[in-house]
Amino acid sequence: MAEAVIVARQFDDAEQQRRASDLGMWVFLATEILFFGGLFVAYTATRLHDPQAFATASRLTNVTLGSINTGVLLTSSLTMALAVRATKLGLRRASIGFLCATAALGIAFLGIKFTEYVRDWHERLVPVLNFAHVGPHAGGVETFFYLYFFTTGLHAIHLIIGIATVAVVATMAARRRFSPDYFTPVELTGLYWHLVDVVWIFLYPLLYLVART
Amino acid sequence: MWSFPLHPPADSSLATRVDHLFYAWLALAGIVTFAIFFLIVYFSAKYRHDSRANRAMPSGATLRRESHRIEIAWIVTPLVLFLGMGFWAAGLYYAHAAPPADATEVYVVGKQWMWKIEHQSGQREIDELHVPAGRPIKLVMTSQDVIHSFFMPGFRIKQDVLPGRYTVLWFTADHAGEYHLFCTQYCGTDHARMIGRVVVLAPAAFERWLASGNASPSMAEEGKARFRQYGCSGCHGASASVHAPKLEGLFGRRVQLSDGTSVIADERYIHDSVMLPRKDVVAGYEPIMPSFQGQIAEEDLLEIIAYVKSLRDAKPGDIR
Amino acid sequence: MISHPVPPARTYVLVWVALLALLLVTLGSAYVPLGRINAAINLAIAATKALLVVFFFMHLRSAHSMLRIAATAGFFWLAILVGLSLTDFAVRY
Amino acid sequence: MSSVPLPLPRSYLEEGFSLWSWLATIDHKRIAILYAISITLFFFAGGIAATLIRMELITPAGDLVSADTYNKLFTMHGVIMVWFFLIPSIPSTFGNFLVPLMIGARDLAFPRLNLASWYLYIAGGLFTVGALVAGGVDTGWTFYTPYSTMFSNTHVIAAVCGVFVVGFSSILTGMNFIVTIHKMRAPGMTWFRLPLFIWSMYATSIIFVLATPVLAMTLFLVAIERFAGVGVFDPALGGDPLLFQHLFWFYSHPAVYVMILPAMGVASEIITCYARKNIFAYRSMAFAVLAIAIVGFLVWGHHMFVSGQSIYAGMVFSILTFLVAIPSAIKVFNWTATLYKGSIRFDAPMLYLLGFVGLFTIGGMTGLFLASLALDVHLHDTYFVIAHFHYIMVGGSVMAFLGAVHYWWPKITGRLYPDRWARFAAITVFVGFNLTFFPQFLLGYLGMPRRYHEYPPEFQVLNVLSSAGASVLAAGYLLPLFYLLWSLRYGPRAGPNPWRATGLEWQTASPPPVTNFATIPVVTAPPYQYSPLEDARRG
Repeated sequence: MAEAVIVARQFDDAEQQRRASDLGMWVFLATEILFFGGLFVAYTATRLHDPQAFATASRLTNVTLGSINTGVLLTSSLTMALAVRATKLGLRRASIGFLCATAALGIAFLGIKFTEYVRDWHERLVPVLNFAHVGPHAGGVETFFYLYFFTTGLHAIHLIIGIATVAVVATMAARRRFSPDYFTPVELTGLYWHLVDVVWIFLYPLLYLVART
Repeated sequence: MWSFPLHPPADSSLATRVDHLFYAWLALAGIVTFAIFFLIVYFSAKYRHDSRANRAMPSGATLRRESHRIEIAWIVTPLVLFLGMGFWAAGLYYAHAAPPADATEVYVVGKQWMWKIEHQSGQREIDELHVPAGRPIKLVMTSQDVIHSFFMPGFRIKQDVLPGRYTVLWFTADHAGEYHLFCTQYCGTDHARMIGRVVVLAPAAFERWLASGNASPSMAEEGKARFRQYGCSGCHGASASVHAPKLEGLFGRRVQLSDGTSVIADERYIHDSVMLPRKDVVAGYEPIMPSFQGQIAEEDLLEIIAYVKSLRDAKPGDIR
Repeated sequence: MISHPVPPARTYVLVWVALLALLLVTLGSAYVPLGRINAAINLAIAATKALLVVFFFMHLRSAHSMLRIAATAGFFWLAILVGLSLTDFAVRY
Repeated sequence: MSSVPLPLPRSYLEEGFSLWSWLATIDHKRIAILYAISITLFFFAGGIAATLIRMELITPAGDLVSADTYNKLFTMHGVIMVWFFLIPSIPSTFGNFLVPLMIGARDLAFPRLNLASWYLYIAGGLFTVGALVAGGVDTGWTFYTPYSTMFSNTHVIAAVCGVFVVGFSSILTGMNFIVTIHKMRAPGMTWFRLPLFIWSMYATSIIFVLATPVLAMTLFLVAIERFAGVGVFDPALGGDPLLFQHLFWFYSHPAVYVMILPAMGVASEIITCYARKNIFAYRSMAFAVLAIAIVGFLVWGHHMFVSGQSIYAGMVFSILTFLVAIPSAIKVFNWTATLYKGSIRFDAPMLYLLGFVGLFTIGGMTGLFLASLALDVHLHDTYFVIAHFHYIMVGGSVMAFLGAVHYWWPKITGRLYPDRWARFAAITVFVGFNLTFFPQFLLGYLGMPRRYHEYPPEFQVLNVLSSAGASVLAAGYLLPLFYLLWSLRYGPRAGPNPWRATGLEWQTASPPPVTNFATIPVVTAPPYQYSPLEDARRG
């Protein structure tokens, strides 16, 4: 038997508590959108300012790894959605399995991303530390790579938090903490995970596909 | 005794028109504010809790209808009035946005914490701007370091002065006189000392003033010297062996770039070509020009730009 | 207790297939020289993918209207930020 | 299942007396007190900076402090007053205390998050105080690039970190309020039965949640640009300083409404209570706060009319700015109309709030001067702007804050303060405020730029007037500190409802019990059940 739902003292019942948590999460996600939004505006302005540099720089990113990584992350969203579904249906083993798959895909994403960073390092594309690109738009290329490392880095930090949360939730699932009546932590983790995915969905064309022709 | 002026001395037709706008706002805002203050005081006195005023209100439906009418009235009336004033102000701003074609150009460089000004004739001044009365003056301004702002309260105008960009401010002074010049964008320690004078002279007196300075070469001539000093002529001169774009007749022309786009060769283009030469490469040329970022002062660059401008009607080979 | 409707697993898989297909389309289109249209296509596809994730994986399609408003607000305010700053950037550069 | 203990008659103040019982509390009322103490400390820290600024400006020469010290003083004044006093002032204290009480809830939706937001506030405060102790910051509260990223030699990164952290405190508070107002209302408490203070908290929270993250990102970018020398704001690095200004004002203009919307909420509560009359046009008052919060996001470019942004952007932002003036005007008209046929008493809170309406009107009207393009070209960055926003933020927000302190003091502490002293303080603040800031409008039109350590001698008379007024204002601010603290011990006990007000918060004990209500109230009527006729009959 799953444990009884614990209702905090400020709430009337479990339903009110669940709805409050859902809304809280969505409001938090709106905040996240605006947080990354500031970065997108910086990107847009800088790109309009020096479009040629962004085209040049984007060609220097590794589109193969970037595209594979996008596929990995999209797949992790699928497993996350399935994990939430399994939890709601009370399928504990399936739920744990999908959560672990999600975390594994997240780690795979980070691994590929790390490989990319290493390549960028060898190609001397890391601003400040070893940037040595020469060419007609070197300054703008450096700015692009600054934004590239900043946005992907910030995204990676979000993903690491996501992986840690998924691990915690998976442990909770293993300890039979969830039931068809109580699955809020899984659901909220899922929402967060998908939003991190959505951020990447926009980053991918803006960083890798600026001018491939 | 001192006198209390409400506005600084006005010395341009724009200044007078801005003052009119100000007084119109003062009147409108004054009426609205006074009406509200009056009502607050009047109601407060009349409906004190111990007064015997009539407090009976109309019945529900009447009250609702009445208050809807009142509400619509005080939404629509201020909206129309405020927007009207807004369009007036925007119109005045827009009309004054573009300088007239025949304006005399004066170059301004802001740096922590002084204004360096150079006239086309080569006359230089610091923290002072001498201009003739009755002639439109166009200030082409840039900054060597942080953002400054060129504020002349006597003419009711200011404009931020940005690094890496040229901004423009223009005015026509009506009468001879002296006016304040302030930096209004906070720029560091001596921000408050980045002030000076605008001296408006009668045209004849202005000519005398221009002539009185130790006979300096014109800005374009100075620019020519800088052009040599910084080694520009080595590549862009007539006898150069390096394949570099010719600058004769360049200014104001449309230039095709290597990436297929084109730009008008204005001050900003020349500035960027010197500071960020790899940004806009002319079609048919190799990106071999070194950057002069950090090696050339903004005021020297302005002289070089003046020189390139003076070559507007020159023929290839005129640069020696 | 209110029952929580659970979509079939097939829906999720179909959405996932659509996402991967869109990924391939956006990648492929990037190699077709279309000038400025390329960027527009990329962004349109990214927006479509994001909508798929938000609607199906995040269940916004069947969510309480308040949650939809919260989600819309985030994107709407981002549009304000981008749109009004473009009144400057798009004209000035 | 749920096990809510029966509420004890003990008040929230008697729940525990140890320091730990305060520092680890998750009771919204205690967290409100923690905030109240912290923002008061910051208010006086910012006030000391203001005092030194006004003393320096008595003479045209820069003779009291050095130019660098002066620059650090106005930066400290701005940073502290904006982020550590004004923005959290009413929401974090009265919002925290009153939101659950006014809607009939036991607490906010996320009490732990609420405590976390106070700790974030303190952490941000420590960073900032650290930057000040270590030598100060001289960028101005606006942190304009490239001065802040390249040229300033002061502790910009620490200050920026402080503001970054305190931003997350705002975000958490905003999330908490939004969820609480949506999900925790008592039975029968429909949206149009909410007190207008709750509406204003809701509108404020929208701004917290949607604007603050942009500021956080912007300051993050500034810190990196300063630290690593690569970035998007400095033209020398290929960036654009106007990008910073756009991002900064996208937050900072709505942040101005964060400061004024809660004050508007307070005004609606207090004016109705002391006029014994229901608010005029409740619905348009509610929609007006939402309109201000939303349209307030569309006008940030009016801070940049002379910055070098495109003239088209300038015109778009100017016209949009006039639109946001309308809901503010509606509110002022409606408060005035509320007085009509009321039964008005002039207790201290009412005096503060009538002062608020007057000063806010002047501040708002002068804001329209600044929204007018051609006029702003002259007025931008002069003392006219300083006077304008102090009328809004000090004349408006701080007056309303003090009014709220007096109005809810008996509810929070269970004690009454000496009203005669309070009225005297209210009048002193009003007079002192006008003496301080009205001359600055004149200075501004005459052309005196802001952030000037020295100035031409012709501006001295008005500056001396302003500084003299500041001393009156300072006295007005210090007075309540004494009689309010006095009342904690010697003030007579207040009943549950000393003002005969009609909000839910007045239906429980003063101070309220830990769970706020013995039983959750059921709401059957709109707010503001006042009857001036009946009141006048009582005499």
